[in-house]
Amino acid sequence: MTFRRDLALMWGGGGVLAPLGFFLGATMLVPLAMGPERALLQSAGPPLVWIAAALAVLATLERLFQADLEDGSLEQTLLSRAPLEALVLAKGLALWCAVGLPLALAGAPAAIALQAPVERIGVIVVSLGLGMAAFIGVGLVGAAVTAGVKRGGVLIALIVLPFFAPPIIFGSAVAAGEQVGAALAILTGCALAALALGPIAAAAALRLQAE
Amino acid sequence: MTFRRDLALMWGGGGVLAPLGFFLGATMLVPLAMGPERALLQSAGPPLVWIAAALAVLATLERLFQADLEDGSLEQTLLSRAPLEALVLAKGLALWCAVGLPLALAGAPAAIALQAPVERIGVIVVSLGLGMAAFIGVGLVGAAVTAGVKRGGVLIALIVLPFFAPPIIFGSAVAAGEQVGAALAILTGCALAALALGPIAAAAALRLQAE
Amino acid sequence: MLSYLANPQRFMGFSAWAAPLFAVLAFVLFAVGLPWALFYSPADYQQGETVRIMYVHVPAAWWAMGVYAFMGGASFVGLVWRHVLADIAARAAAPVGAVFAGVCLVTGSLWGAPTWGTWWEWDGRLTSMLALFIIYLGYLALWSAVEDEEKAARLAAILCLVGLINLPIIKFSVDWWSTLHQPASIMRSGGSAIDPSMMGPLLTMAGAFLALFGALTLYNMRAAIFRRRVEAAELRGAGA
Amino acid sequence: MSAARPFQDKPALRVDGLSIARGGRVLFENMSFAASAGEFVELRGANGAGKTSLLRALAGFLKPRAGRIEFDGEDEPALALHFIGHTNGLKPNVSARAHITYWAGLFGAPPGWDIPLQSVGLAGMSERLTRTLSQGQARRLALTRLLVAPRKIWLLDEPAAALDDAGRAMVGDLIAAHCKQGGVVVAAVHEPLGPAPSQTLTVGS
Amino acid sequence: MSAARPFQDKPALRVDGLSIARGGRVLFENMSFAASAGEFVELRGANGAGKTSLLRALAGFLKPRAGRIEFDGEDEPALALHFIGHTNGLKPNVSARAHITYWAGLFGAPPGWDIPLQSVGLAGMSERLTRTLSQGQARRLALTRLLVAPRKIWLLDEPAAALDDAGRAMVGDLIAAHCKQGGVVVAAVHEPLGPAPSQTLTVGS
Ligand code: HEM
Ligand SMILES: Nc1ncnc2c1ncn2[C@@H]1O[C@H](COP(=O)(O)OP(=O)(O)OP(=O)(O)O)[C@@H](O)[C@H]1O
Ligand SMILES: Nc1ncnc2c1ncn2[C@@H]1O[C@H](COP(=O)(O)OP(=O)(O)OP(=O)(O)O)[C@@H](O)[C@H]1O
Ligand SMILES: [Mg+2]
Ligand SMILES: [Mg+2]
Repeated sequence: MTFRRDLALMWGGGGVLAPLGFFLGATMLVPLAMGPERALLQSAGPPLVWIAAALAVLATLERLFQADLEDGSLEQTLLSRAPLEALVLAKGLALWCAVGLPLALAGAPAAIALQAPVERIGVIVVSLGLGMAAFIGVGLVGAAVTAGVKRGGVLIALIVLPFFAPPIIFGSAVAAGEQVGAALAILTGCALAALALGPIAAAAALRLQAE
Repeated sequence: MTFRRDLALMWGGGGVLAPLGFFLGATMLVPLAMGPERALLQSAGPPLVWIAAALAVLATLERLFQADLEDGSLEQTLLSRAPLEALVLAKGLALWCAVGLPLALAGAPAAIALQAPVERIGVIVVSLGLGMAAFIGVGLVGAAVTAGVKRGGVLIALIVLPFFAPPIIFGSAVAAGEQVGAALAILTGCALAALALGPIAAAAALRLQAE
Repeated sequence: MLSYLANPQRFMGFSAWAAPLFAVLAFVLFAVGLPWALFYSPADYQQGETVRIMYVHVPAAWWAMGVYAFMGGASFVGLVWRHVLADIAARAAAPVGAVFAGVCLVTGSLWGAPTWGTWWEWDGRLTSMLALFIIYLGYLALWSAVEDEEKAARLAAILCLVGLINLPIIKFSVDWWSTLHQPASIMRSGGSAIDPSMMGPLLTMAGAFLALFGALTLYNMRAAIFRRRVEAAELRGAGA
Repeated sequence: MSAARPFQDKPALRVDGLSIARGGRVLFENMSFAASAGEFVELRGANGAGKTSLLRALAGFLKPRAGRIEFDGEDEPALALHFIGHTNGLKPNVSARAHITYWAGLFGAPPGWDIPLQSVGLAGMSERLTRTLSQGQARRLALTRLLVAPRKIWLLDEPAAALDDAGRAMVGDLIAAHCKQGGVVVAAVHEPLGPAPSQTLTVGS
Repeated sequence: MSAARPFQDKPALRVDGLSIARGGRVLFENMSFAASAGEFVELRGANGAGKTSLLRALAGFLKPRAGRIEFDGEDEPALALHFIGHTNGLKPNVSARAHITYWAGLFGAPPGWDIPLQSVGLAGMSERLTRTLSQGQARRLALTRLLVAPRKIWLLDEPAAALDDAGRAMVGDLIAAHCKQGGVVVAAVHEPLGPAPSQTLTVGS
């Protein structure tokens, strides 16, 4: 399992840094757009870290399985000895390691740049890590369902964003320092549910995509 | 010229709706993350429309020329009777029609959702349209320069974002209702300069990419 | 002069003595300028001792822009006349310029903490300087991301020329935006508005930074030329 | 003898009344054939006749309109076959060696397996990113999948596409060796591959 | 007569001391040849020998390490040639007809040109999205570029890849007809295409 996961990590590693650049760029643009008013940044900033993170994940999803479908490597995956669910989960975990974790860590400087209080950085990073797992679990399904589709991009956004809402709401609560304990618990729940159910649904969808 | 432009429009039209979904999704997430506080939204919202637009463009850039490079259609473009600069400009204009214009129009509902005053919607849409042109002009260069590169995504973000800063600063000024006339003039300048110089630089870069 | 040096062979001969010369010059100027600036120049009547940061901050800011302008020139020559040495020069200068830009940002924000009461503000000049720093990083990243060196040189040159547009923005940002950062007081039309007793150490430090730039760039170029020679020899070996 | 022909005793592939449609157009109807251990089935047919579609149906990727496909003696047919399609299934920025190790994990290579680059004429290329391979070299790399883990049934879609004469001969030898071991090969080709097929099916009307 | 051979009087392609390297390895050195109007030059060579690299250098996509390539009588060589590479240059979600009209604009089709789907055996497929074409059908569509706008020099990289027998014959006929009109064809092939080449170059050592 770990073996396969690491493989998938290398495999899926094509665009690891892209979302990171996207995320940091996005958070850099925020103060530019909002102007230098400190008070405004202080209240609006931390939630924006969450939005930037969600968008960074969203931007990686479109090509997640589409590339595999086009270049014929999806076919090979279907002939694997391992169940497809496990392979998809491995891909999700690889994505979390390659994109989710760096983004969560990058959340620390981003939150500071957006004027979040320093003592809250720890929980923000942890909550981002959990939230990324939830985003990825849901995102796998969206990516799988739209893999062969002509206008995949919008579709993914439409399918996936409603499910992104709960983690964003509770994650922003953490970032804003409200009811941190409860929100973290709910985030953990979201992450576990998404990672448990997402790969099953995504694998079912992928089996139909090979034509 | 128009003929070719329309062709390019259809051609480049593969992922037209994707950035739109991305943009609307992003603006939908903002109130979720920031909570329903009206005052906060009112001051933070309109600039965020700009950030969402910039990110939506950024997300389309990575595959803009990379796809052409991989599937061999870039080679054909190089053998064309029309100068490459014109073809790249046409691609940029097509991108503006397919992505920039819809995003600018979508800026109206987005700005309303984010509590911008209704009488300012008109200028916001116009300024977004100009800003998108500037983003696209610069984005063409970033996309062309990184087309053959392994980790294109981050590189594009890194290269392009410093140039996105001026339109965002002045665009947000328009959205916030400050010095609208001057900011619009500067935005127009940015857009014209980017569309005039971007294709030249991008074409020079593309010529090198066919290996 | 330039066309004389355009021959790599002659360039190696020239740089063999010019690089150490610049290094010595930089050393001497720093040895004179640093104590002068830090101990023997007057404290500002408004800012007190913190003004001494200026002697690092301002030269770093000037040469961060100056180096970029140099790279712009070299890139142009490399693109138009296909000159390898110009490509190498632009590449060799970039890390030096990036460090200068970084020094300007760091000293600026160290200076800002006591005088403005904040490490960082999103003001026009600070933002455009940050943009310059990021452009440097993007330039270096692009160069290392493209495997084929010749292609990398051309692509990076294109990017560099496009980035030139940022220089006037930095220079005039203080006039265009109403900002925290003070407007030009030294290099401005109508003469300098700075106390002459500060001018001496400032110019010495500026000279020191320039000499440092010259030395580092020449050493970088020599290293790049040596590496290319080795690779060319290997290629010839593989072909035979 | 049985060590040399590990697949020999099991029965193989049977197709019954197969009918396939693509995009609302029926490609062929009521196709039936069977192949037992050691057989090499050649698929012929004009461009667009449906060879690729048939192979994809056999691999389980495409649902036929009607008919049955049976892999006798295998509960999970997908685990008993290798499929080489028109696309090579390569990632441009990944090395040849990394591809092969990945496939080894995917298909369950036996312990003690070896990176088979030598056998496909790619010796010394294990660290090359696949985007720097020539067309024929990439095809050869894709063919290593057949060698990484032994599987009984090989479904090959123009396996010798882009290969030079030596490469075609190599593919022919691979097929002959596999059949000799009791494997089954179904290959779509436009030109004969070398080993004499035990049956030739013409797809399409 | 001169109407039938519009390219006849102009001289054609000359290569002098060409040397090409990829990824730090020299593929070949000091290659020289010339082709005049009406010639069909066949490129042979093993996989990875450098046929594709040579064709790309001729097309101007790849900068040679040394040597000269001259298109006599043409100021702008890129405007005098057609290039068919290993990749077909097709967008999956665009129809065949849209591709052809795009190419017509790109290459400057003469007035009164016609969509040449019939001549490549794709009659009735003009509205099909190219992702629904079979491999051979996609190759045929790519070949229509040769017919949309007349250009003197054709650089073809395994033009008959994935084509059936009828398709190979069609490619042979296209080449023969083009040479007869005074065009120049340089084609990399692994198997002879039909028309007898006027010269055969072997690439690589
Ligand atoms: C991170 C923050 C800062 C950045 C990025 C920055 C950037 C720059 C740049 C680019 C210049 C060169 C301008 C030119 O030559 O036109 C400059 C000059 C200067 N800076 Fe800063 N600066 C920062 C903070 C500060 C602070 C806090 C002070 C003092 C309170 C300061 C005082 C000066 C002075 C006196 C000059 C010389 C102006 C002239 O005569 O041209 N800077 N700075
Ligand atoms: N997704 C699809 N939608 C509609 N029609 C399709 C689709 N895929 C393939 N077809 C059509 O089905 C037919 C069979 O295609 P297939 O790829 O099986 O042919 P083939 O025999 O492999 O041809 P080739 O020799 O060119 O590879 C073709 O006419 C093709 O146009
Ligand atoms: N970008 C690259 N970097 C390094 N090496 C490369 C690159 N592209 C091609 N090569 C190598 O150059 C050689 C020639 O490649 P080329 O594609 O020209 O061969 P070819 O004769 O067309 O082969 P085939 O018959 O397989 O198509 C091959 O050995 C290939 O591995
Ligand atoms: Mg086929
Ligand atoms: Mg080739």
